[in-house]
Amino acid sequence: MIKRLQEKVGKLLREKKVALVIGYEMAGDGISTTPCFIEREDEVERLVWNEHCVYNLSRYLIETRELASSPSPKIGVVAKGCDVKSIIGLIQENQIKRDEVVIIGMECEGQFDVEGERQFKVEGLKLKDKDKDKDKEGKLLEKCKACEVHIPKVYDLLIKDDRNSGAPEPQSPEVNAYAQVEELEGKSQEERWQYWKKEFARCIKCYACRQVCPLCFCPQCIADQTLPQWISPSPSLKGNTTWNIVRAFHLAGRCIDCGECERACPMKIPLRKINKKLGKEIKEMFDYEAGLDSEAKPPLADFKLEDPEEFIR
Amino acid sequence: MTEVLKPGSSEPPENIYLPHLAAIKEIREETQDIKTFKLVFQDEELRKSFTYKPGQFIEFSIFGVGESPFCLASSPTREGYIECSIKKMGKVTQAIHDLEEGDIVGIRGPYGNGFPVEEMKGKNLIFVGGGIGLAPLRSLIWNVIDRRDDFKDVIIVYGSRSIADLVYKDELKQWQNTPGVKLTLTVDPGGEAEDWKGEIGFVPTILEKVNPSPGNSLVITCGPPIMIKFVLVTLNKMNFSSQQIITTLERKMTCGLGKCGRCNIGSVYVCKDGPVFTYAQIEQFQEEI
Amino acid sequence: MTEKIVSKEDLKKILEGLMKTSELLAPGKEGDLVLFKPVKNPEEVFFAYPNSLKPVKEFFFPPREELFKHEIREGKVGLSSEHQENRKRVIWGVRPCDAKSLLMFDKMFDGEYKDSYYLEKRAKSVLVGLACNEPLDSCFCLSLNAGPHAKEGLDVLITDLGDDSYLVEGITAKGEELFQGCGKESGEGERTRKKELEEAAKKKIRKTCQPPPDLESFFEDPYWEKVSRKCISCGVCTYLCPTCFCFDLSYEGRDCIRFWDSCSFSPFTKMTSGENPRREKKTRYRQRVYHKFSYFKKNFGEIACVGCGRCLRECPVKVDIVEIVNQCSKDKTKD
Amino acid sequence: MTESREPNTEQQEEWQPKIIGFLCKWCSYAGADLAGGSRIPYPANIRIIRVPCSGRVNPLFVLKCLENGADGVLVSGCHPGDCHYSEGNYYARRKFAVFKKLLEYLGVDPRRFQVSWVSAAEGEKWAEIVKTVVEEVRAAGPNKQLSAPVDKCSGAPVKRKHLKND
Repeated sequence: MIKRLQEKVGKLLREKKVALVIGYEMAGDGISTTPCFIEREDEVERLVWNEHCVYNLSRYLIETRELASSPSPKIGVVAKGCDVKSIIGLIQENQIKRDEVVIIGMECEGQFDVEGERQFKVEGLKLKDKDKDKDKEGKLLEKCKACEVHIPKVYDLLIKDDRNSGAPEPQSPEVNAYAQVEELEGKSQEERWQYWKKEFARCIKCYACRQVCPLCFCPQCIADQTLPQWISPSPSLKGNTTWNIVRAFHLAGRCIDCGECERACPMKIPLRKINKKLGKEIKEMFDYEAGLDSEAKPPLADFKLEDPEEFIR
Repeated sequence: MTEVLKPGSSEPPENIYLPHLAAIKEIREETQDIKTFKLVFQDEELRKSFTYKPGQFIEFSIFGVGESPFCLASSPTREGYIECSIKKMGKVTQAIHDLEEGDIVGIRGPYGNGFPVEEMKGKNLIFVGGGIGLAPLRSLIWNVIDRRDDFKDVIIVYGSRSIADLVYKDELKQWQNTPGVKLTLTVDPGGEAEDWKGEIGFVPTILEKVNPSPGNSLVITCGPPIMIKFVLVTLNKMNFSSQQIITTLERKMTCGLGKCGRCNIGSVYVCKDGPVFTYAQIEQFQEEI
Repeated sequence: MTEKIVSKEDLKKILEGLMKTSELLAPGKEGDLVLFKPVKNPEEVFFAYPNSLKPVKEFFFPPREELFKHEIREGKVGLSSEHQENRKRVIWGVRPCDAKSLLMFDKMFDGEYKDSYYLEKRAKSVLVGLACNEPLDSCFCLSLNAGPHAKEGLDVLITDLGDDSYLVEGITAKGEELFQGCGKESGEGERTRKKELEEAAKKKIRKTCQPPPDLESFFEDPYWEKVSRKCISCGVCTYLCPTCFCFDLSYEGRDCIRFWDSCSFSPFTKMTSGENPRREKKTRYRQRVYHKFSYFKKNFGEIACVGCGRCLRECPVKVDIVEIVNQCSKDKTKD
Repeated sequence: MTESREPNTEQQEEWQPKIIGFLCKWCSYAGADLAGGSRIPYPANIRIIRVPCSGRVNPLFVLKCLENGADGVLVSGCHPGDCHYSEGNYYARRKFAVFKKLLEYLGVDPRRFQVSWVSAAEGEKWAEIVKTVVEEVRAAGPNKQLSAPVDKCSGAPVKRKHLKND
């Protein structure tokens, strides 16, 4: 799979179909990967593909497009099924044009919880040992367990998994994608508040959640505005709560559940649980799912006469 | 490097973040969006003991809103008060413009190095200012006028976008009438009126016309970055060396104490090692100014 | 300097005692995170951790700190700065790298303008170090004049010798005081054991940080543009860095507060006029590298990095500052 | 403004809920006006902020109110189909449907954020809604979740009028 990826990317660069390809390369630790930017054909050997390619590289599309100096404005991006959803989101919101990107779709069996490293950071275990004694299922990222897009819905090139010959495996997950959300919904109001209060209290306002998010592209974030200062810049429970609510709400109907915010959060605030809840409500109320159709109107920029209004007096 | 305080060994030092209280004594409207505030410290002792150099700055606190650095526009030769000229730009400056006489603000400082007044003695001084950039120069100009015998000839070239944007209009007249001071005013083309007696043109052009001689002279310039850039070209043409050119730099100076970490240019902290630099020093910086 | 051997039981008793007489902070688990927390139960004190997620700087330079309040009382404006609690504070289980970082903070917060908030907290604190026997792959303290068993900045150092026995080495008087009247004298065998552990730990640290001596000459190199590309400009590396001290000041209601800020953020240097000397990501990343490896060294004689490796471990996109610093001279010659 | 201009109600007498109402100027504001003009009594616990349209209300406004000490927030606009701008209230309806679910999920008392449709002719309905909302918020008690009750300070500069005349 890696060989074919490298060949295809090499060809794209050689034929000047793209100015640059955003992909994955091995990180210094020899296990995890890190984003890389390939501009020359002789660099393609850096590209890798494995189960540690967690990053959603579409995050770099907007700023890379601005940097690309070559006559060909196209950017190639290595993308998993989930990442493609955010590319669709970016096209839908007029941040990039479809013909500006070459999507190198990857058939993906699921990414491993490299952040399970956290355990190794905590216990001092070596990642390699850790890898050995855990079965594949246990290592899968939470979002991958309920994945419906092992093969991206949209792509220009598809790199298929060598191990899967013939028809792709059935894409109906048995896992309930909303299990964690439903568990929390089942708790009392006070329990929920206590839960989130504790989580938000840890926030250090590093804004990694915002910075890593492919759909957080506002030139000036509302959190950085000073006239008026909507969100207190210092980390305190009050400001943290407001920030986390605003962040999630700005992504309502837009979040494609790549889970990057939660992965990036050094304090491990379960941000996906909030995004997921909003996704669930929007699906139920407005029958809309983000990242599927670049022509669709975003749900909060749309309405139907018969939208639910039981909550209104 | 100073000696590190050994834990447990010293008296608690004074609080460097706590501002002094000052009352607004007078507000003068210079232009549509620039006001000059005359401030008097609440503490009588401090009124006497507060000393500073032209070119230094203070941190101006609006309680409940924020704190921003402003250069001192008054001259230390005029005791008992300080003045700042402030343009309405953002959150803090807007709140400052809403103040009235008698309101209480906080002042920390003075900070920074200030102009090398001692070195200027016995020299011809050429002031080149643009817009609100005249504020720090004003401090020095009054200082020079008040100690007139210590300095040689004074040339002032000052310009702004339009007549309405000229600051210290009354004082400009006083400077003009001071012996040994030559003041040239200019406004950008289109900013003039029918009865305008000054020059029309950008500051660098007018400076070239005034054509000061570099012999035994120092140039002190302050204004928008684009003006400074072309003033330097002009001065270069007129054979001024980079040691003869002094300017003050602008950075976001949140603490004024060389600690908060945002005003540095390389290893130099503008708030502590500056804001006044000679152009010769600036040429040494790696980062662009 | 005294050395003694104490048992796990002894340590527990000491912790119990300290809980009563002072504010005791020690690493504890919070979910999957290891964080320093006030100790409520000595049993919860966590020993088997490589390092805490957040460095101990937060107890000297808190993420958010109230500096003073303004009040209107009887028709007058008053400023009040709350007196800090002067109760002794014991920070237990500090890793040597974090202790060293505080010496750099000392240089920063002392000096011409003395920061009383920092210095008061510093004066009332005792740092009980815990030697690192199991450094991580991402640790690189050895190449920065520190080490897994280094004593610099600590008041006392504890080494886990295994078998429930600990070697306690007093470094300062206030450190020794904590262990007065407990344990027994250390023997030759125990000292050898400690030496062995130290050597073994040092061997495990393979990562080295070797900034080129002429880092300044690469300032304008296109290298910075290249290596900063994947950086997402978040504040993780700076907030979790034990030597990063940048902050901002602001008013929140009556309080004037100081809080952490980061050179990675674009608004950090943005002036009201709209000018921003470090608008580009490249310039911000370069500032971080140069501040640590050049400017701080120029101003204070030392590289502002202790090799704790947090920025490597926690970076959301695995930007490796060590690799970037080490490579910059090689890359230059190649191009 | 550091001295609260109102007596400290929490200590001196029974606590009264403080509610902020964002009212669309075309319908609900006129409705409230009608209630006032017709002398229909309703509780004085609501402070009204007039907005051009319920669609103008950013959920951040609601959060900010709760953060700064409001015990409840009511957003009121035109009935569906009556919006002066044709469809502003339809967008508002979607937005607040989602926002309400989010607040509930986070454990914020649902009584603290309410939405209503009140037309310019519905003075009676307005009075009824305010009564109900006030009673519900009263039952919910003082907002201790999102607000920081310690310092009541608007963050305005120290003005001379706050000081004694000297």
